[in-house]
Amino acid sequence: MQSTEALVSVGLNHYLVLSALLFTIGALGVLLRKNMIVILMSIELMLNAVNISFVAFATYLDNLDGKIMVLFVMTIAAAEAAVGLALAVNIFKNFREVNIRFFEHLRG
Amino acid sequence: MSELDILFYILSSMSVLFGALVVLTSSPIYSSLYLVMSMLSVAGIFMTLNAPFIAGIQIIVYAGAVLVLFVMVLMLFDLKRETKAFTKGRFSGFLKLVGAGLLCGFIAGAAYESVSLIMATSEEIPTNIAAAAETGFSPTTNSIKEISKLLFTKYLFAFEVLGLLLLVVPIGAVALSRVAGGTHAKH
Amino acid sequence: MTSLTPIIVLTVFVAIFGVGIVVVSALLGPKKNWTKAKKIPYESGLPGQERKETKIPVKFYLTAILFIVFDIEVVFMYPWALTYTDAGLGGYIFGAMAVFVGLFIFGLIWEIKSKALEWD
Amino acid sequence: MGSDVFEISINFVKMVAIFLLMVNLVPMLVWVERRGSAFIQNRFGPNRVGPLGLIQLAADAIKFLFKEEFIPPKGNKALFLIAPIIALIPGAIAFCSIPLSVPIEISAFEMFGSQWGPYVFPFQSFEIGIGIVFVLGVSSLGAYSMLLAGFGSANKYSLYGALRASAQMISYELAMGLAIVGILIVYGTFDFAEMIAAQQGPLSIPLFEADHVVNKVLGILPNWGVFYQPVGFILLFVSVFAETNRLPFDLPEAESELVAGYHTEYGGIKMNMFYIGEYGHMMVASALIAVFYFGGYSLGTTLDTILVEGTIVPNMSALFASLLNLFGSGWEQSTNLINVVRAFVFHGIFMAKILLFLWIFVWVRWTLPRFRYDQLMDLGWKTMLPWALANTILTAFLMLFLR
Repeated sequence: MQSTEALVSVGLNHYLVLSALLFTIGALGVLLRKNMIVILMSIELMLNAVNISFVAFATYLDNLDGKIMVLFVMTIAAAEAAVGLALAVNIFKNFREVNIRFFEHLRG
Repeated sequence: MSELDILFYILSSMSVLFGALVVLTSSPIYSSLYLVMSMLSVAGIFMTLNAPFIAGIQIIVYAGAVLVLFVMVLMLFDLKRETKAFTKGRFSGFLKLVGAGLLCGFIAGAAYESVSLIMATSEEIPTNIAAAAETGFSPTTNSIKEISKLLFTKYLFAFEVLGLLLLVVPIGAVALSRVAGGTHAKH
Repeated sequence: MTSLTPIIVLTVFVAIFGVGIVVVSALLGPKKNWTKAKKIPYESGLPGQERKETKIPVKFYLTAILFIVFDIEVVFMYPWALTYTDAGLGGYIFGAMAVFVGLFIFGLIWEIKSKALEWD
Repeated sequence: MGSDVFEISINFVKMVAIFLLMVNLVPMLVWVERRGSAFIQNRFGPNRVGPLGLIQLAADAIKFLFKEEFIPPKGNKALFLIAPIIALIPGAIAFCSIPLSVPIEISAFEMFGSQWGPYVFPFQSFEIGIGIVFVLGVSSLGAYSMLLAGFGSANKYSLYGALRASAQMISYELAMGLAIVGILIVYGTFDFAEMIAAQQGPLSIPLFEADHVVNKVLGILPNWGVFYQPVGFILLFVSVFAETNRLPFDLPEAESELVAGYHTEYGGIKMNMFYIGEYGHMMVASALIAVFYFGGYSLGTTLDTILVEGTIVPNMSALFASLLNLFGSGWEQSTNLINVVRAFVFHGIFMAKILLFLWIFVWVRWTLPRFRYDQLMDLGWKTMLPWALANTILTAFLMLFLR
């Protein structure tokens, strides 16, 4: 059977579909959740999904640039999480609020 | 079905399941713990892709550092279960769901279609993974050395810019976290 | 590939071992006999004097944030250290890392000067 | 995990055996800790139950199992229960990835009427090419069990203990990581077995020629990492005390300030599981120090060839062969038997080194007083981190000229 054979032997497609699924879950989290911390976590999930496709391409094309991109993406993700959480903690300490809708009312 | 395929299916279903739970759980502290599990599964997926160094970095940076910070911050907030965890509006919520679904479909479809094009450029690709699945990935150290050489030659500028970014980030975080003072005095 | 399956098997085994210990201990121990005093948080026997919520100093998060940044800088040193002697790049790779470490040291000095690392 | 039934089953048994070795060392260490502290403080310690009080271990374990289960009513039950289970996992996985002896080579043999091909069993649960990176990553997951225990207990002292513990762990992880960078520059590999292999032979400083008089004098010493990285050794050794929350850095459970830290609300076997995790971390740290700086399972090439290979292994394998012949004839001193005995002898040497470092942990605990928390953080960030950086830079600078 051609169809089950494609499902069973894992190839590049499988990794890309997994990456797409995780990316969509993360995007849904960003769109639907209200808690700022959870939104930041969903962004981490999306970046992870991107990393999977980078590594999958790097391995299947035998090209190491993808793996280096993963290192860079991880650095950026960690930096983004650090600054985002510093902002969130600051706002929470002043207003006791993490709802993303509340942030629209911040001025100055 | 080889060992590699079984591992891929176990790990990918784990990562997708825990990833979905991150979004669906209304308690943020559980969300963060599910995210840890999802990250560890992704690290396992990197291992199946013959990238153990990336997997190790994933564990050190994400599971060992970034998510510890998330868990600590959520302990500060100590939020009770959110009664309305999701944004309001049935219609806009539906639109968002449909949009995300379409996005997923497009990405998956595009990926599926493009693979044959990419693969057409180099013929012998699938064999290296298949052979590795049979014999076990051995030359780990060499591949890390290759990555390192590339990082310090071709990507040297990006690397130094990252160093600059990593200098700026703690300065910003310290400035933001000042209890008193900062740009605006506490009112 | 031979290295991933044992890790998963071992993790599952240890988790089952731990759950087993907890369950066995719960079954063997005496039945719940909770007096009123047992239910309050244990604070050396004194009644709790805290307000509704525990205040946590922001220092802990600042430490964690600084840790993330420095941890990534250390992680970038691992592949560098691995290639250092046999890359055939000689002083070039030392200089490449020297700039990076220079930024690292500058950041560390700034944080010490700005009293971000003071605990009281 | 293996290619046929024999290999898979041996690998599984090996994995479980190493895990159980780790778990069973914990009550022994508790006994050593109690007797050692009594010895240092001029007391007796537990000496009633059994010879030297050794049965006390079993009595303690049984007592722990029969304790009443307590879950704080206001706390988070799921997190409270899962935290001690998570505490077991990082130490176990990290310990299982360290090679505890030379690999056992088994040549082809016949059993149950079929031929079983030659095998090589490494003396560790799994070989992972990135060794030290994996161990660092996995052991940094230990912070979660503390955070969850502190959060699930709904006790402010537990929460403060957990936050202190995790902040302290992550602070000293930096100094530890940088100390390891120095080691990586010297050996140029992530793999533990390759590091141990690099420490074979007599000590020779690359600054001088091989037959220079300095190298001839130093040649009586083994080629151990501690002679190349003395500062790194001290830094790593100090930071593992903070990593494992041991005195003088046991601020998370400073009983004068925080009742008992993150496991205040725990009792019975669940509290004991935190101790298994802590001692597991100590074993991992001792094993890492032995691998990095003290030649792992080897005693130095001279002693290895004369004492171990020349005397102990042949005699012990002859003894084993004659013992096995008591039960059934047909056993002789085959190469397989010699290989197995050799692996276990080297394993004994490695365990002796680990136990030596564990004894130093106990010794320090009862010698030094506790730091204050601000002193601890100052030491971590303002002293250890700059020293570790300086060590790395100096090592890199010297290696630039030496190789």
